[in-house]
Amino acid sequence: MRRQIPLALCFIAGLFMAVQYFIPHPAVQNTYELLLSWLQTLLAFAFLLGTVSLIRMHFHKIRNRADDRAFSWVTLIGLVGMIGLGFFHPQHQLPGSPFNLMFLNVQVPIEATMFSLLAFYIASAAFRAFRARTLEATLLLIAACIVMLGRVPIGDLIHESIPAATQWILNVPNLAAKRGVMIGVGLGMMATALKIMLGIERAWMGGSD
Amino acid sequence: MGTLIWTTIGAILTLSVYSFLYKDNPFYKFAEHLVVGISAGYYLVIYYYNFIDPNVVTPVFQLRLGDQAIGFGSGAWWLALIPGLLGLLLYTRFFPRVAWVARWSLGIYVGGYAGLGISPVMQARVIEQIGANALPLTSVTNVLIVVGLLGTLAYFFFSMKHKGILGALARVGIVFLMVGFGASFGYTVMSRISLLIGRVSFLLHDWLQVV
Amino acid sequence: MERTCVALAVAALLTVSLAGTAGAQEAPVEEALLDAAPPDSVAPAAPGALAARDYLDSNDAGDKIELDWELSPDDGEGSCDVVAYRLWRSQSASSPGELVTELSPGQTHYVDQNLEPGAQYYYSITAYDGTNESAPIACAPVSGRVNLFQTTRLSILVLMAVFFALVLIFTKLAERGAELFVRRIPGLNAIEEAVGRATEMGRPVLYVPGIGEIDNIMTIASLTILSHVAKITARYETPLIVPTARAVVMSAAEEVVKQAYAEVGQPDAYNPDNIRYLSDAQFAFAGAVNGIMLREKPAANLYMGAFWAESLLLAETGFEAGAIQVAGTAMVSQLPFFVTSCDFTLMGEELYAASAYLSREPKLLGGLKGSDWMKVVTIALMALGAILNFMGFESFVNWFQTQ
Amino acid sequence: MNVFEKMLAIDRRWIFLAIGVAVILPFFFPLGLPVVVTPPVQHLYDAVDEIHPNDAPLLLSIDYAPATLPELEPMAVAILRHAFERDVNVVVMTLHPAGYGLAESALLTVAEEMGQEYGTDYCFLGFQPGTSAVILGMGVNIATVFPEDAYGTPLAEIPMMDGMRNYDDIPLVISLAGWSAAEAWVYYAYQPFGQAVGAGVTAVMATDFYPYLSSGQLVGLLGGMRGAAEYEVLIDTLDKGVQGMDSQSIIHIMIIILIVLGNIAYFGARRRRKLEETEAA
Repeated sequence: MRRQIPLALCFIAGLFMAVQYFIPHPAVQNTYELLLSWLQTLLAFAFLLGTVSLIRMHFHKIRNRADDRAFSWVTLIGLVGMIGLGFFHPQHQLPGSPFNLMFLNVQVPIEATMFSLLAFYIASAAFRAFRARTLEATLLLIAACIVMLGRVPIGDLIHESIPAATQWILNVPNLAAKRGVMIGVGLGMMATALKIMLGIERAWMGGSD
Repeated sequence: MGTLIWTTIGAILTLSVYSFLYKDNPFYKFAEHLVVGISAGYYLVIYYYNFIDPNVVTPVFQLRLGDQAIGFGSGAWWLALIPGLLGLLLYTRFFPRVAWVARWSLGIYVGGYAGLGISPVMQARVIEQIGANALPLTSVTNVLIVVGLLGTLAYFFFSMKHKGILGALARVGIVFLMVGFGASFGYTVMSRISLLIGRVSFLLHDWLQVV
Repeated sequence: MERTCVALAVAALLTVSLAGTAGAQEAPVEEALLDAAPPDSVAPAAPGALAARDYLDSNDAGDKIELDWELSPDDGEGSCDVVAYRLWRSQSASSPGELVTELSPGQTHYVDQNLEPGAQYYYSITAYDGTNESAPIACAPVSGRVNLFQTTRLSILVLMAVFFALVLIFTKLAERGAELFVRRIPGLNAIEEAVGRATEMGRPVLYVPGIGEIDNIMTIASLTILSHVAKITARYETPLIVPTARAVVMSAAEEVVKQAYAEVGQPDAYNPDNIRYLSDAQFAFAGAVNGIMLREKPAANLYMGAFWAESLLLAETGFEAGAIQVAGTAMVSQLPFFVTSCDFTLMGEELYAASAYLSREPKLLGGLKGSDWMKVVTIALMALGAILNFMGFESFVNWFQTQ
Repeated sequence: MNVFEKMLAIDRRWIFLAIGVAVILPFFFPLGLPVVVTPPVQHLYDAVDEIHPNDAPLLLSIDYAPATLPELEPMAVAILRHAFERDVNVVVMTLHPAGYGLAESALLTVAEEMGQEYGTDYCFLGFQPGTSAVILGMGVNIATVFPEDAYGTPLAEIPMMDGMRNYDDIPLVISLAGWSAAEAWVYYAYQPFGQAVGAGVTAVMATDFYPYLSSGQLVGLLGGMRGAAEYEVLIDTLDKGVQGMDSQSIIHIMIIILIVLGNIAYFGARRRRKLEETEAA
């Protein structure tokens, strides 16, 4: 009851989704679209679940008087405010609506800036990690340097063959390696997917009973 | 004026995040906690209006599924109850005694996506690779690609110890892998820096308007 | 004939350029042609034979019809006044039905879409000069056939059958208790050393299961590894922090860890507050994890699962915080960053291999062995394809060009 | 602790500082490092250059989101400048929900700068959800997908859009995207309708697009900020792209120097340690 039903549902849903790929018949395709919309809806509900846990966690911190509980307030206020703007402001998606302004001027800048931290980290990583300790490490280092040079105008100035070398590295060794990894990864994914459908791999159910 | 205020807010938050490069500090903490809250709220609204509302709420309250494609005859509004129900089941996990019921929805979700993945993965990652790698060994390039591919696959072959020919091949594979990694690393630098340039130009051009 | 046509074309271009210089709005060539051509009451000659057939030999839902026709003698030559072909569609032979679309001169092909599968359609086409329409050219009624199997995807089905057969055979063998050899994956020792180190230093272990959803295969593999790690930390009574970016992953992780702690007889050591949902937003999540690294100072950071651009953000901050780091992902694009910035990395398939290996459940090894031998099959197919291509039989490789 | 060990132990915040400076300086003192134009960019430029002025318009699909704006907006600006410079009509649309504001601002800024008139020289269709469906639909009839422009004016009432039916009236489509939209244009506009398509994508995506170039499915390609820079060189109005390339060049070189220094320090320190060990023994 507690494990059989979910496993059965898992198998049926999986089997249908795998098979529909080969059947262009509208009855099947429409059912597929319906099921897909269900999965997306489930995702949305699951997201709501996350928000609930988020709220619980921060309430916890505030109740337990954690040192940085002030920041928990920041999170909660941001969350509630955004929901308010979204649901109680008509046409919240329109450009210029408070909801959209908050998105564009608070969320986007912070996320974009966090993303751009990578520019600094990629440099520090290169400095400390690119050591010609072994043959492999040396090759990695050399490939990286050539490609870096080949990407910028100054590379062409240093030597006109650098861009060509860059393309070659990308199109031959890089391609071969990527394809190898892709095939292996692909097989691993399919095997795991099959095991999930057959209920051999049930980590997603968690443990207990 | 309004825009200036908004830009200033964006700029202050931008600087707060960059302050993390020096060390963790209250400004960063503020930005970090703020974006967690804001983004949660944002996605909640977006998900509701894009999935829950059209797939559950609207059809159920109007007692019909509009032009929503349905396998077994249109107008079956009650079908919209199913995703709603499955969605609500997820919340049983807050009630330990019935928590296991959440697995029903989870089963459909995990199984559905597992099945959905299989065929496209087989197509994109295996079948098309076979087509692309069926290369006659007539040029140095082809030989290198084939050797590199064999080596990489050998490296990922777990059924035997890496000794003898397999060991040698695996060694070749690791070499190709490392060159590939180096290339992608160097290749990514540019786009990461572009992001930084974007932020800097936001600060100097859009906000301070000094350039 | 030819000459007049050229003249008209020139006149047309003139009007266009004039219109352009005169700053008038866009003047379509057709209209220009009209201006140039003496307005007549003579309809253009009808286009040549119209042929309609089921699109893709209906390897589709049968809702598309493909049409071909021959140009009207007055298109581009003759009286040179065809400005459009009008395509008509009807459910009955008697009426011309509705206008499907107008097509520019010189076109001889069109695919009509969103039709009712299996229904009979009567198509006819006319040449149009802006005022007069030629006599319609009709063709035999046609209908789109609904198909039950997409033949262009046969190769996928066949290889899937082969692969799954292999997996199931090895799984059965394992169940029968056959000894399946799988070489130990080096990364596993690294994981255990990292956890051990954290224990010595009396600091927590951080386990990030990626930012993939629970439906992501890497996330599933990561959960299996998590349960292994949880058992070790439970034994050593080392705190285990698991930040997640997905609610469902969090609840699964809770179950897994709770279970693991129970199994090694340390149910009380399990602390639910350490399994956290941070944020679905990629960089909000990364930012929050960075915060944990610097504030709770874990001594071992394990990144296992699906990672995107945040990989380097985490790994570099972790290094700065002085943690020993082990990563594992099948995200090809992120491997370079983990490989360079972590102490050890499970590359690509090793992630799945590790999870199968660790679960100690022989059944799970079936998938690993199946994948291994499928690699051999794949290589054989490539070699065969190469040889056949070389000898000029391309049909074999083309069979793999699916849609 | 000798010089090598000091180098190894350097606080990485100095590196961060150096990167920051290297990015900011070119904004004030552009180096104007020469940018060599590569064939893919040249081809796209030529394709735009062949469009008749004040005739069938260029369709520019601005499909980028805020995250990829820095790489792709300079492309949009350069292409728009080029088109308007030659009095080529331009229709702008977007397939990305977050692209609406970005596309609009890029278009209006350049149009104003070049003194173009809405409705006769350019037009903004706005956003339509459903990428592939939109592209396919426009191949049959644009007016069914975009009955009116972004501001609610029926297409028939917009002079330059009047009489536009489908891709037969569009000499060239260019998609600027940091996601699969550019591919969608190839699959759903080029494949079924033979529509000429060009693309501008992020530097990371660029390599995946080279196959489309060689197979002729794309007329031209702009890859990342460098693509934009090359286009700016072609229309000789240097802007953010070229400016960005200065920072790019400096930082790329800087990182390489860092790697070299890092290795010198590493081996220096190691040699020193070896020596000490031998002395100890």
